[in-house]
Amino acid sequence: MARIGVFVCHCGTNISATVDVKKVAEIAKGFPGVKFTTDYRYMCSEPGQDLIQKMVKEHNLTRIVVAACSPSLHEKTFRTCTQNAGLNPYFFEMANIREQCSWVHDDREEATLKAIDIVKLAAAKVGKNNPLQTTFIPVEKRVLIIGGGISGIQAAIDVAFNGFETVIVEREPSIGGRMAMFDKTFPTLDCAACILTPKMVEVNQSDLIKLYTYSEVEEVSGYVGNFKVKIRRKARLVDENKCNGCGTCWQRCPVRLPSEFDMNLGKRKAIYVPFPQAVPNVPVIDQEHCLYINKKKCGICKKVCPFEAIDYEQKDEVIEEKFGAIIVATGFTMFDHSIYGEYGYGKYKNVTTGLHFERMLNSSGPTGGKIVRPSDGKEAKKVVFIQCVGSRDEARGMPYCSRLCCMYTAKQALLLKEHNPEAEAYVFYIDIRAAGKNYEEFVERVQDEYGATYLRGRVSKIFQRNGRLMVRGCDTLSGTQIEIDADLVVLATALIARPDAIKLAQMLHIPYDQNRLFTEAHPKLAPVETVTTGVFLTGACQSPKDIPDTVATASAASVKACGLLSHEKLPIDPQIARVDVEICSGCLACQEVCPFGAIEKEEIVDRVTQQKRWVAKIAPSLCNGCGACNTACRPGAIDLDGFTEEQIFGQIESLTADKGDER
Amino acid sequence: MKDNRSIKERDLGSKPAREKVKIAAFLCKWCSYAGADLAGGSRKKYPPNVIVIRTPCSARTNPLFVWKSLEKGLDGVLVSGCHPGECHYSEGNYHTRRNFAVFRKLLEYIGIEPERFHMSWVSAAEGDKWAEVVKDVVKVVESAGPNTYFSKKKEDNG
Amino acid sequence: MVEQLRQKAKELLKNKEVEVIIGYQKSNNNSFTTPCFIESEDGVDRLTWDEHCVYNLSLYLKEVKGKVGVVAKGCDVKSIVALMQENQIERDRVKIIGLECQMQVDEKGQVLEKCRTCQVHIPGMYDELVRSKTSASKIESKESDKEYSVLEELEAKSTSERWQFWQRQFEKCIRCYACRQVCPLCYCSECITEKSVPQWIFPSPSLKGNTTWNIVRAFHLAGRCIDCGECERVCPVNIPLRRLNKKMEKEIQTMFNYVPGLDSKKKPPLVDFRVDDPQEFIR
Amino acid sequence: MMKVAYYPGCSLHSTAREYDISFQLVCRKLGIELQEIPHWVCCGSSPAHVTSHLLSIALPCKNLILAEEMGLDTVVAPCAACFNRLKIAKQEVAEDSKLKKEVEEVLGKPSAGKIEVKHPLQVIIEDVGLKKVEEMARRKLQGLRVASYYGCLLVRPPSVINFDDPEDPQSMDNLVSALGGEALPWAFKTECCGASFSLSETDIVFELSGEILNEALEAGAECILVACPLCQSNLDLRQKGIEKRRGKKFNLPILYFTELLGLALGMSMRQLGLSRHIVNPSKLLERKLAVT
Amino acid sequence: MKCSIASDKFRRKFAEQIEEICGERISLCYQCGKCSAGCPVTYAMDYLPSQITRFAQLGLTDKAMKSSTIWICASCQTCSVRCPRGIDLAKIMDALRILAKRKGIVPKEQIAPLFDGIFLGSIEKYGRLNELSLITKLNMASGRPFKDVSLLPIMLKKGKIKLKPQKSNPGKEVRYLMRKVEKLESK
Repeated sequence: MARIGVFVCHCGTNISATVDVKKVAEIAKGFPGVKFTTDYRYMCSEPGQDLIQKMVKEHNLTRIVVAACSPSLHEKTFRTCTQNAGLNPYFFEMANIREQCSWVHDDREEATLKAIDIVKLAAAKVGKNNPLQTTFIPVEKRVLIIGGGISGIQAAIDVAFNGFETVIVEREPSIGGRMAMFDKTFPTLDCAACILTPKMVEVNQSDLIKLYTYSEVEEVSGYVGNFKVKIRRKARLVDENKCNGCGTCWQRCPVRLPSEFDMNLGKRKAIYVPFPQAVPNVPVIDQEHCLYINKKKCGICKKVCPFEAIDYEQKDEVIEEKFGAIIVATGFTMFDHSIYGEYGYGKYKNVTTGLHFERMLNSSGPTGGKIVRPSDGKEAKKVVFIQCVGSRDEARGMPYCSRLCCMYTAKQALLLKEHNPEAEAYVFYIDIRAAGKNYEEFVERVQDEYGATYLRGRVSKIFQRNGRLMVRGCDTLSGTQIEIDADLVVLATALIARPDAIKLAQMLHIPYDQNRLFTEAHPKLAPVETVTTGVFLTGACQSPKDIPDTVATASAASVKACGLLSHEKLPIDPQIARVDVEICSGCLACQEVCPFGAIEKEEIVDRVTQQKRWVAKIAPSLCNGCGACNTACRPGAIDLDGFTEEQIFGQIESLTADKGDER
Repeated sequence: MKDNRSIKERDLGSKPAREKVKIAAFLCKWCSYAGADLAGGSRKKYPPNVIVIRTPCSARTNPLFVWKSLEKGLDGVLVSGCHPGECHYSEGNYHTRRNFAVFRKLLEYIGIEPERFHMSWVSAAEGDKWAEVVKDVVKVVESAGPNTYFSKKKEDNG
Repeated sequence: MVEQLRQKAKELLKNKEVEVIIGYQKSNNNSFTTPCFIESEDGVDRLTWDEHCVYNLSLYLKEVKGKVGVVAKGCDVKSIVALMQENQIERDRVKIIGLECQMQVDEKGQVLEKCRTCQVHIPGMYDELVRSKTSASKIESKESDKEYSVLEELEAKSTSERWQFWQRQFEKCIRCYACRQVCPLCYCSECITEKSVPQWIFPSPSLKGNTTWNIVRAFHLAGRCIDCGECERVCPVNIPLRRLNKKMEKEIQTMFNYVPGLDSKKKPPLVDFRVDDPQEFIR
Repeated sequence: MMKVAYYPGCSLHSTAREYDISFQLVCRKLGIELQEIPHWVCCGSSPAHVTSHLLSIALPCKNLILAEEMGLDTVVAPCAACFNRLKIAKQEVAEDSKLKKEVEEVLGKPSAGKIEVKHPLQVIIEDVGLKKVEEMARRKLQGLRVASYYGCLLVRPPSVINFDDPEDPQSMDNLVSALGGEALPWAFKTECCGASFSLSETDIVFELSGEILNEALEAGAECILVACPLCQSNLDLRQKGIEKRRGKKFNLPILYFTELLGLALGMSMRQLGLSRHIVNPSKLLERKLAVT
Repeated sequence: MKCSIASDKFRRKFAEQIEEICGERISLCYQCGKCSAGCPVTYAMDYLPSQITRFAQLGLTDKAMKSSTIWICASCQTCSVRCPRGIDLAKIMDALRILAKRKGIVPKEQIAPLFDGIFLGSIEKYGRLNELSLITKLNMASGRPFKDVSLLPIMLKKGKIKLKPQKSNPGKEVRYLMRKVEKLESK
């Protein structure tokens, strides 16, 4: 039988002004199992805590109730105090008689009666508390980074700098991501390649960073400290170890295809590296279009390769590796503007997007840095930029602001003028959002120094007349409708989540919002964490971010990951669910409701019948202790430590045992 | 909350003073419990009839706890959790919502006054709302009076 | 039909597709039928089929190990689907000999209430199907035979009238648990009522304990009960249990558009949710 | 044989007789029986919805009830404005229980809910099918260059109309292609002709319809195909005036799609009432299709 | 001209009135201007359609209702189809016209409202539209007696208009219906 001690706090006068603490302590003496009660001015103070420890020894107490403030304030304090008194820290309950009693009631008698009930509730519960042990799990000291854009690259460099091994899994043949496609970056107009390429090289040369390009994460199991990850390494048909990137193969390949990296404005071969500075500098064979793979003809690349690196027989390979933490850096994709009939359903060749324009600006890009009309390759002199295409559009696009279009549009208008001072730039905008450092100044320069014409209003229709684009917009500031005939239209399309984001979220058990963007654990105080311990977010997979913000979150996420890895072992909260396999009938309703994938099907041999049967099994490190599984379990085979059925029943009963007695 | 609205519209203030009702409230610790704490922090006053049982998530509250509370003689029960989409465990409150959508129908069908069971979404920021919810719930439960389901026949002690 | 049924059973046993077949046989002393378990080809002549075959034989599926064949009406197949949904039987272990039924009758020869509104006279899932010459689906249903008409009378009553009604019913309960034993979905190896720490349900017959037992059972079957009506049939004190289960079925169908026992791939409604589920009852 | 209720609307009994005639003929040929709703009333068209919302819903509902009382499940309305008003009324009543009650109070009857409202184009594309039309065609359109003009009300708002695309509709274009004509891509398919201002603010009609004619001509059209009596009237009747103002000759016949379909099905210009057009289409049709 | 913004309460009431009539919420508009950009008749309006919504948001009811814009709107729904906030602006224009008519502040120079009245008068009388009577009455009322007269002969010749009203006359039923509507709305 538990020997309960009840300690009632005055909290100065915070409690004692409305609650008769002496009476509470007095009446609590009569509760089942209570052997000692007292009141004290400040229980949480050092003398208060000393008092508890002293009384435990003196009265041989085995359970503690402190009636004071909310457990969100001092539960931890008193658990430690209980432990210091030589008891299991979970042999403690807090009775909240301040926030939920003395502060919300005026009538002293009523408040005192309620406080008595609250203490009774806690005493009923604490008597049935189980001793819980915090368990520890070892930590695999490696970090997986999913995505090799600027975000993943920065995170890898930071993790490696802290001395931990990391693996980047990148879907494309090269790391570099979207940033590798850009020409210059706002507001400083640094050349994107000049600042990105050294980082790519650093990643490639680091002993602590392993690169799996042309690879995808297929399956994630396990939990913080012990993630098991299956990675599919797609067949490149080129041996990475033999190839030295001399380029003979792709120079000789006869197949010419539109280059995805160049937004289909330029060409690539069937064996190719996406761009000259690719890391690793190893080509990949496009199996869909390779003549040898499809028709058993050609085979030139194999013939000309001086290192015998071409291997047509190579197959996909699935490897499994272990990690302690995962950083998600999968980035974004662009909204498809072809849903807008009024903008021509994507049918007009000269209606392009910011990324197309970026490739055209790039001097090593498909047009050699010339701004042309894709329809006929002639120089584009009059360019209309349209912002918020798919952003801030609840009806057909995304409700949110994509956050960086204002800036890159301004940059593109500026670069257009730099490339050709004769060119005209018109920018249709709704609001200019230039809240970064030196951003507003930059936009001002574009308008003032470079003379880009800013028109405040959304474009309603683009159509073609005699080979020119007619842009029908509006300038709400002057109150006029405006029609511009343009050579080229550049749409600032929304940044959106990747189409397979949900699949990844489900694999990692991380939540996502209605826009399929991954959700952080707390929007302010845990911005790079997720609710799944050990999984962190960085970059635009979480919300549209520009390069500085992306790099900042990458560093933040890597610090968080390294923090985890700096521990040899990690504690897990013992207040989690457990299954009584004797009772479990294996319906696995619990598995359906578990938001963390913590429940698995396990085959056991029945103790009585000696036959095999299925039961539910809980992975302690994945369980977060929500209790949804308890409710779903009909025979009551699952219980939740810290909130057991017995405890809750005890609480209900304590409220009704003497119903009306006090009155 | 169709049933309760009709009750609210009645003038409860004119009812004669009767025995004080006791109500158990199952609150999730992340939103509603924190909301109740906030109500305290901002000194919102409300009637003392509601005693809180803290749970990790509203999904921990088995509908049958509600029945056990009524069976054991409590006059009313309130279950409260995070607003949909704000669950700390991402989807627990969606399960709670379904469970109770069904269970309240069972209670009503079996003959339990709808006035005795209540549910609310109260976030950690909604101290005011918590106070309002308690005031409302107490009023409505009072209108149903004390629980007498089994009091006339005392044939077991279960 | 009986011949066809025996033929199919024979083939299954002959081809070693199943080790045992669960079916109906004529009972010795009256027109009624009882379950039978047939393990060899020559036993198949015991199999019978007529309007008196009311038992839901899926009840035995979990007990019988190995490859098993079962004779099942449309309603029985619904419980097999539900059992599959809940991991209790594997589809490849069970061969279903589906029967197109012609409305089953009770001891007095009256067509069962559940049959009059049945939508699955032809089973929704089967390996073999025995068709009937007189299809029940052609029998016209009356206006009063609407799916949930059985509930209307009670639903129209006031709350306190309903309380009194059910209290009178539960008062009768002797806690024999026949309802549980006959229910194909009450398959738990240990029932919550047997749990003593904590004690959910006061074990001996008493109004309070009986009420709790019936509420717990109704809720545990919510969204799962396929309305085979066996519980009500076996209740020795005639508690109208179908009216409890049917009510849950109705509410769940209205709120979540879910009917149990139709799709083994679907999640049962109480372990599932939609972001836009009804919540007008929540403050 | 398909049987549908027919709601001609005011225009088809007056300014758009040839639409009425050609639609009825085409239906007979395609095996569709049209039954005109007895005692139908005006749908309220443009003035009702700017005067009283309830009236603008009650008038079409009156007609829907009359149609439902005929025991048919579909009503076809060839005028795009009528079609639009009938569809909107049906949807608003279905979604707004308060409005439903008011409408029922006004009409003294339960509002119709089941009957489906269709435009002739929908009937031909969805119910008859282009394949059948193509098989039945006796005359090819011989590459006739057609700009299909849909106007605003036939496809908007898409959430209510739920037929074809609101920005770049294709149904008439597909019909033209199926019959062997050349369906021209152009950007003014759903630009407004100024329909409701035909009599009040005629200057607006001159401007808007002028743009449409101009754009069609630039796209290379020999004629414009329409599916609405108001579009037809604005583009046809006002064409001379537009030419005068713009100082540019268009001479573009404005044909109902039912007329072109009728010709393809083997009917004569006279049968179809083509002589009623202001811009005479006979020269073009004789030259291109060798019809009389 | 200085213009003071209406009080919060007034603005809310006005917004509710509009919502009551047409079910659209003007507060959703964030003034991107796409409606104005696509509107085919802005050239003939005194204010852009988006400005009308702004007036309504600010409670500048007179400015909105006395504008030519609401009468020039052709109800083509281009704005409604493209609005990124899903606002059916065409319906808001309708609502403003209805409100203006109720308040009796219809500008004299606008012909559209005259047209509406005569059109409804025609169907009140005949149950269906009599175009000839509509044209003549409108021309008289708008002081343009000879407008479109030159078209009459050809229209008569081509059978586009008839001198006699049609045989079927469901006017009685329309009148009954209109009375009922008026009665309900006056409540």
